[in-house]
Amino acid sequence: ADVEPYDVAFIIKATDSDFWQYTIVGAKNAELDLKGLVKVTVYGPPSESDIDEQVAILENVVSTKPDAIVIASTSAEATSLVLDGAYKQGIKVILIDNFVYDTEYNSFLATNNKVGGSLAAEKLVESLEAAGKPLQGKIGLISAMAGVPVLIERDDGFRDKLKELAPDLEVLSTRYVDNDIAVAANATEDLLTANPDLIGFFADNNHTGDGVSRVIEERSLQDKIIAVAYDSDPQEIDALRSGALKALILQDPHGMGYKGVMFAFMAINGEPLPQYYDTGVYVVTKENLDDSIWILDPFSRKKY
Amino acid sequence: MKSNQRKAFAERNLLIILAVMAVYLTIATKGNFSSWDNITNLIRQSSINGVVAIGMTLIIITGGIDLSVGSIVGLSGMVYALLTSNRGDIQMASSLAIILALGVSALIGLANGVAVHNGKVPPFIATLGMMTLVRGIVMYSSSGRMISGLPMEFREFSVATMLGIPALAWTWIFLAIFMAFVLKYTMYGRNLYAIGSNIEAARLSGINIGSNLYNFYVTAGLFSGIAGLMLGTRMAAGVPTGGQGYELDAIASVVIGGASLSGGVGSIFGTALGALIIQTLRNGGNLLGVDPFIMQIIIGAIIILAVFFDQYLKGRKTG
Amino acid sequence: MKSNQRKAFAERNLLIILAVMAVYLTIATKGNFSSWDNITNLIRQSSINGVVAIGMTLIIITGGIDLSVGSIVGLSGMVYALLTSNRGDIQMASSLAIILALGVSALIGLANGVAVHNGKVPPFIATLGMMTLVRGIVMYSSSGRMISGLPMEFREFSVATMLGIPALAWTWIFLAIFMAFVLKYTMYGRNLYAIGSNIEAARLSGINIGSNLYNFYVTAGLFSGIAGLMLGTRMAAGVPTGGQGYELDAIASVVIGGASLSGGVGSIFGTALGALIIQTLRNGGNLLGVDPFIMQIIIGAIIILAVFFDQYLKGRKTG
Amino acid sequence: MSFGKEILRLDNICKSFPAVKALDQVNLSVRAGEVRGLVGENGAGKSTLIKVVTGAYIKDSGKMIFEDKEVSRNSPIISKELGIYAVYQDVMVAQDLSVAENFFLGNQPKRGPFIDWGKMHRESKKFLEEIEVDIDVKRSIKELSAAEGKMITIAKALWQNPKLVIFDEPTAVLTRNETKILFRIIKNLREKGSAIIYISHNLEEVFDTCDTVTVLKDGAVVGTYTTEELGSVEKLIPLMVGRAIEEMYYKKEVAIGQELLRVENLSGSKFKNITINVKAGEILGIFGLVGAGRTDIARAIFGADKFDKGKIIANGKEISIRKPKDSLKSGVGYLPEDRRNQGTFAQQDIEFNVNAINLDKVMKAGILNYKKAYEQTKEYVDKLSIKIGSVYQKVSDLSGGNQQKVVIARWLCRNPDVLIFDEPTAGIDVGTKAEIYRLFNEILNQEKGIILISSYLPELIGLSDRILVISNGMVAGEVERKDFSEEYLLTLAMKNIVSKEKIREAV
Ligand SMILES: Nc1ncnc2c1ncn2[C@@H]1O[C@H](COP(=O)(O)OP(=O)(O)OP(=O)(O)O)[C@@H](O)[C@H]1O
Ligand SMILES: Nc1ncnc2c1ncn2[C@@H]1O[C@H](COP(=O)(O)OP(=O)(O)OP(=O)(O)O)[C@@H](O)[C@H]1O
Ligand SMILES: O[C@@H]1[C@@H](O)[C@H](O)OC[C@H]1O
Ligand SMILES: [Mg+2]
Ligand SMILES: [Mg+2]
Repeated sequence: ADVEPYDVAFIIKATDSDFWQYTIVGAKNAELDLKGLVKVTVYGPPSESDIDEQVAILENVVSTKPDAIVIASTSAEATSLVLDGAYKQGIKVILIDNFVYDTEYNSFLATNNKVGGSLAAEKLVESLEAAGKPLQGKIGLISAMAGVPVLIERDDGFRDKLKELAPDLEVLSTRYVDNDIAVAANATEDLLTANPDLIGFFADNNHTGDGVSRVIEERSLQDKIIAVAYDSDPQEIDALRSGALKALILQDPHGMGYKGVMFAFMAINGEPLPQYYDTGVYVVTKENLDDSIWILDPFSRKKY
Repeated sequence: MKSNQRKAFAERNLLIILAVMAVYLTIATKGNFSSWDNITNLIRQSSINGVVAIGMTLIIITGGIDLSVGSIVGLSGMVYALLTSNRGDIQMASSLAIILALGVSALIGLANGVAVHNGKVPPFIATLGMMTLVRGIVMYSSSGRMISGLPMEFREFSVATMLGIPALAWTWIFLAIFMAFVLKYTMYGRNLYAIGSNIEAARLSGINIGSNLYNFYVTAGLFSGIAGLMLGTRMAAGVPTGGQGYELDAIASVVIGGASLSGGVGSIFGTALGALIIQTLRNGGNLLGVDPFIMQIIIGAIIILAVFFDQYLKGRKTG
Repeated sequence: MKSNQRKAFAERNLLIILAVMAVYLTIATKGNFSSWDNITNLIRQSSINGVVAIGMTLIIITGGIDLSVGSIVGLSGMVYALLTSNRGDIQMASSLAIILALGVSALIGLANGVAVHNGKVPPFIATLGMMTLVRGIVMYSSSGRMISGLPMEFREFSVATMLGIPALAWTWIFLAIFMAFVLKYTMYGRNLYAIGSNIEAARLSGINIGSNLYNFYVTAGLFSGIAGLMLGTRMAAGVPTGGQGYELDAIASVVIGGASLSGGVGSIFGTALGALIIQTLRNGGNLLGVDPFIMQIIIGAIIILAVFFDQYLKGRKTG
Repeated sequence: MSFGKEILRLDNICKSFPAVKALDQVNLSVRAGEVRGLVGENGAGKSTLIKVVTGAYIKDSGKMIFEDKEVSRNSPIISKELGIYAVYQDVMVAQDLSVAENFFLGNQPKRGPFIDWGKMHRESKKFLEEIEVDIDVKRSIKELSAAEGKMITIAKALWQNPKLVIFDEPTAVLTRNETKILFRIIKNLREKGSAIIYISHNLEEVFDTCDTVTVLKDGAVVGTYTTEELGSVEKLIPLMVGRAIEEMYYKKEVAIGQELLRVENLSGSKFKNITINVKAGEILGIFGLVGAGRTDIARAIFGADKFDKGKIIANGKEISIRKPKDSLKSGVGYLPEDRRNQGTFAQQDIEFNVNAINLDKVMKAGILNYKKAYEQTKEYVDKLSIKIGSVYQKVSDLSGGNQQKVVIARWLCRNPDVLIFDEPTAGIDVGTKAEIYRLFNEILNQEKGIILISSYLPELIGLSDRILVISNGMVAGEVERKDFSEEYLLTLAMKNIVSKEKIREAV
């Protein structure tokens, strides 16, 4: 261990959510497994809306000349020029979670969010059928924030698939809630008030899932309202257990972090890498909940 | 016109605006809006911002502004969650955790007061710095993760009712009446208006500016802390981003409620109406199911129009 | 003492604060901080907020505040993107699109001015409403999606340099010097300070309040529009959430730069230093690789301390 | 004369500001039952001295002894507890609070821990009635005039019954009637054994009211005298200004020329059918009791307020005036009576303030020439002997009188055809008053006209060619110079007033 470890910069979209903390667990686990061969430094703006700040972070990181950058870019183009410049300087570039156009890179690891969204639709329809409900009525769609590409992909995937599977279900116009659980809960209540024939919800990330499930729990609507949500956090897991949520659509943030760092190490050593690596989408329901803790709560895999 | 009458009158305009909105929404939603269910929802939904806005009213009457309220909301909820969660190391009695959460919130308020009074840092900057700093503490203490597993009785408070009205709403109503009384009938309240109106005159009248400012900022911190606990029961968890952005809603409520950002003017009742107007816009938008982007455009316009209309009505009578 | 000296003096404190930060960071980063590369990064990173903050300086000197700047930044970039994207229906010449984007931005500024002057809506509320409304327009016009495929020469502006200094930085420097000159040497600037210091005395001095306020708000809109285009080249796309939250950074820059939120006081040079101080904090944190949460706590504390220190130095000389 | 024990003694007090040494080794001693006048030119340090005594400013050096005990640490709270009460030069009231509250500010009556509003209203109302101040105690200060606001702080002095009361320039904004009430209050306080320090530029007033006078010059004490030993105002002036003033209201005979401004049948909410004319080389005085509507008329002519009907003719042409800018263009200027709220740009420097309406003269191609701007400012600073450290000093750091001079300088520099001065010499020292009157002559020599609104009759009588008397919003008469007499003007001023109370004001 007398060799200088390789510097790997790990840049996330934001520091403020469980999801990104999970990727950090993955990255740090990889650092540990590489036994002193790499040093991982984590960077990230406070919130996902700080796109410009992430670009600034990236610029600053490039000027410290790390050996590799693993980045979950908030925007598909804002980071192109800087990343491309970094790549040309010989810094290895690994993209995770979000694609970036117009740059060379060593590998890209991500979830296919369109697929995730359509899986959510499938699960919603299955659960409605299981509950013996006719595929008729209204579905609420609660989205964390307007204008965020990965969320748009999920929502699109969900709407498209649902139309295909259950054309008589009407998806109400999306409610955006500033990624605030309480606001998501308010919107859920209001949609219930306004639409007596509302039978289900799709919440496109963990905070929206928390808001929707909270109202279902508060009002004991587990049997009346069928809800499916994206991502996981302790609240969502509880909700799955209590039946307030029927299914969670999960990505593998730990995998993105772990494999991202591993890929970076491999790239530095000149080993071949796939252009695209699908980190997969997982569906967890009450049935497989207890076997899925590794994916539901990556902190359970924390080694350091 | 007597100034008391004038105040009541100013708030009457807001009542009119609220009433117009309510009538319109009732018609447009075919009665849904004024269902008892929705009205209680509406009050409950307004209650957290409503409580934050009470504290904000004080600070705005001093002529200051408090941007740290949202972070304090987050901190208070997080402190409670960390101390009581059945998944953590410590597991304190709920009541003790509440006291500690409020104590920490009051302390942040005090730090604001010290920065503003002793440090002579303008309130905007002092509380902006505190907003960033406190949010950092919330993130750090929770490692940026949600903390769940809170005591059941705490979580149930969010759905508890009394006489058909949600406990959260009662909390707001009680605090608002209490503070309205304090502002009108105690030295604390009168010193607030005196300092906000003319700090130099207040100082020369022998009012202790420092200790009063501390009081006001501590109170604001305390109210944010209470709101943080209310948010905690509603979210059933400590959330690292909890309360983010709440400062804008609170300030808007206070200003729509008739307060002036240059200080000296403002009332708890006005602020409460301001908070209701804002939430009615959101609630109405959801009930109507309007395209969310169009809704946003309309909300923006109505915020301006509500205040314009209020000013216009006032102007016509006095000008 | 001449007040010119006094002003220079006030800004000297900020320079000292900035210098102390720079020296510390240079040592702590083993010279990385003061590498030419990093310095140009720093200026470029400050430039967008820097330009927004120039417009904000005007509004704050009037005694107002402009919360709509961030949304205008978003709008301007989006208008440009919608008009030029090779994936859209229209595909206009870049220069024409720039003019239209700036025109729209100026128009929003004018609307702010009308609401404030004619509508007598307090600036906070008028621009808060406008912030929501304009963001709604941005979302609506783009269906909440990112619009990419912008002309290459536009995208390359973000990395272009002149004499080794980024074009974005030049834009900021040029605009700042220009406005500093305008404020000091023209009627426009004099009227600004007059209105901000005492609007009634200004009126009685034959200054036309309305048309001047329109001018200031239009200018602020225009600067936000320019910043929106700068952000556009940096994002290489029209981003629906672009510019969100920029108002806080801009206001902080202006106030750290020595302006008073009650109006009448403020300078472009001070604001520029304020913008640099804020960005240096972020830049330094990144270079040091400090834990982001700890960094947030430190940034919050330093914002307060910088202003405290500035006040303290001022107080020592004059008190 | 025999007074009680020594209440306040100051030993070698010094206080400096960045630009000036405001107090230089000041020694002063005041006894119980004594009314001490404090006089001096604008910027002599009177207000600063007061603020040191009340702890609003911290002294640089020297000792303050109150009732035989040294006060080493002072603050408004401490001085209030000691029994010191001050009525400051600038009205210090909380605009948003009611009269009653301002009256009790800092010690509102309570029942238990709660404010007793009823008692507060009752007691303040009763007390104000007793001393014949007629103000609705429930109204907020915002709705009152500056004079009424000041009356509240004055009345408070008597109510609190302090050991030392300081009045800084109290009569500058007061009406005749209110001034009388003030004197009664002072008498009352003296009888109760309070020591009183009384600051004023109205030297007659000082002579009438005070037992002893301390003269301050450039921050240092020139001397303390009994009014008896001085004998007359004329003896006092040279001590203050360093020279005698031969003729205060010196008026050169200027040939009266053509009509410059004519106002016909102007009516507004507070005045009806006002017709006024001013000719070149002429000073038209306007007299009236406070509240008669003189300011309203002036503001309407200037375009600061709207009026209902009437014609304004400048230089023979009817002009349409909707905002101040219009009247400025037509050569009409207006110096407002409320310096603080309508005159100064407090945070800006003196150059800025003087040039606020005179930039055209120092601009070229839209660019300001700072050198010329400086020279233009300096010229008027010298002419009006404005006491400043530098023209780049903030105007709010100047003494009250000097701030007023800055605003006057602004208008003298503008030099419009007709200049309306509303109470221009309020708070200005005698020496400068004489200067300003001389400048009036300069203006008249350039074939310009002046409308002078003043509540100070000697000034009006001394300077005007004609005096128009306004009573209750209507013209009560026009008096030629040969017919000027205080009694006659006062009689006219009361012409349209019916109520007994109002008549009492003038007596
Ligand atoms: N806050 C301040 N900062 C700087 N200089 C000041 C300040 N206050 C007063 N001064 C200066 O101190 C000197 C004394 O001012 P002061 O107000 O005591 O005069 P004054 O005798 O009350 O005059 P006036 O009759 O005009 O009221 C003046 O030169 C003034 O410019
Ligand atoms: N800002 C104000 N708010 C409320 N009332 C006012 C205000 N200014 C003046 N007034 C009242 O309006 C009436 C007319 O005032 P105006 O100033 O025109 O009279 P005036 O003859 O010029 O007297 P003065 O000598 O006080 O200027 C008075 O009763 C006065 O008290
Ligand atoms: O891809 C990420 C997503 O899965 C999570 O919900 O929030 C952040 C996103 O960018
Ligand atoms: Mg004075
Ligand atoms: Mg008047």
